Amino acid sequence: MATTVMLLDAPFVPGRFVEPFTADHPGLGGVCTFVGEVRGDTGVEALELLHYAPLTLPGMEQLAAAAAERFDLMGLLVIHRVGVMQPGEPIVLVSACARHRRGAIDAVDYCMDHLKSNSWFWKREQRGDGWHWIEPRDQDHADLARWQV
Amino acid sequence: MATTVMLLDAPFVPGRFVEPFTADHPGLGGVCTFVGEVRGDTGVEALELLHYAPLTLPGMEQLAAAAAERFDLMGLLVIHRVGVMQPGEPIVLVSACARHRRGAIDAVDYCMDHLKSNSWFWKREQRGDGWHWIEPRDQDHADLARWQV
Amino acid sequence: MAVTLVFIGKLADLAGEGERQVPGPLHWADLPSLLDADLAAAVAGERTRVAVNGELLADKTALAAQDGDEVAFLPPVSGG
Amino acid sequence: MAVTLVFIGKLADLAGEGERQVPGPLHWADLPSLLDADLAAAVAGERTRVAVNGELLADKTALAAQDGDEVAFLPPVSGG
Repeated sequence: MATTVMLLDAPFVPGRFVEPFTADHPGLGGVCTFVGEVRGDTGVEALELLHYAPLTLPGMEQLAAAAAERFDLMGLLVIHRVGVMQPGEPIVLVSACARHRRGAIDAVDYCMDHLKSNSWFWKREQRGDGWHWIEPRDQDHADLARWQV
Repeated sequence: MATTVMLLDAPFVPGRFVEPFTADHPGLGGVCTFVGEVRGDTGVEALELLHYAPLTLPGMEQLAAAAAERFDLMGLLVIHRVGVMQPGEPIVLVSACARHRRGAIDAVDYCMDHLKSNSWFWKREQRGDGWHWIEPRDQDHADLARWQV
Repeated sequence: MAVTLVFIGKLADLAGEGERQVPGPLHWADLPSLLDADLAAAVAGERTRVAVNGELLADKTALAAQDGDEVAFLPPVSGG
Repeated sequence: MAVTLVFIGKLADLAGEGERQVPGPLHWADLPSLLDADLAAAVAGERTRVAVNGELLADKTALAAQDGDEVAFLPPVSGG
């Protein structure tokens, strides 16, 4: 079972990654994919995501390994953007292939909850009045707590 | 909030539907997509899915409407194949756009659980010794029960 | 005009065909005389549902179809 | 050779730069004399983590870096 983890510093088209990822796993029962985009409905003009190389990618690799151990997967793909993004640009993609749908869906859910609130990214939004640093929403912490059993 | 429900009787490429569906919902926070394929790892040579027109499509439309009511969605796409399929061909696609990921992921999970065990399809598999009718796995019924709160 | 019987899945295998026309009116009690014993037994099985013109019958023994109606016999679904 | 201090996010705003070289060795008690008061207070804040060469310190006051080390000051993450 292979995991692939990438940080990208330029815009990407999710299908360019999901189609070959799916094709690489013949015999799969299902593939679940989540793509998060920069929301454009709240006055956000741009979003910048910073990472710290010695922690961010190793942290994502540990997350992918934990998901691979916890769920019955055939493959797991985790891609995260860094840098400055415009509303509508993809910021994160998680895709999981499995023999049965439950593993694929739960692995995507698990990875997203951890990426959203427990990963080494720092985010700021540009609004009409300048740049603002963002901290996780309370909902993200509540989502994460679902997995602590 | 628009729901789109389709029965297709020929092979389809998921990305051809997911990309325009995503593009049709500017301002979304995330899109979750599940694609189920005919598994090829258990001696299945072909799979045939039958439907009964007066029940199958209306049933899928009711399911999509129930998901749209239950979750905070911007759009929902449900596509199901019918007819004879080969291993590796997509059989079902559910894609949900939402402002926040939780609604998108949960809507896909909900629709898949209901489609797998509570929809008007009859399935048979062709193996070395001929065609065999299939009934839902016990796991599918257990998955469905998760939503009955 | 007649009543159209639709057999789905396993029931079509037993019937040897997917559809059949029978003269109306048609009631539940008429089925044993119209269907082979195996098929009649499968239709009467507790997991077989009956729909008239796309409407499921809550109690299939209340079946009462007229000429022009479509009566579908539905084995347990196998899901998508 | 020196110790490289890395400031992330809000802390880089306070420092006016993302990186700074200081002479080693460097201990926790040296920071107030090296950093402006605002930055030193933010670094000491309970939600700021410290990593040396990519390894998080469980107790940041145990900081002890040599020339060639990279010391990163990490404000609360905002998630992906």
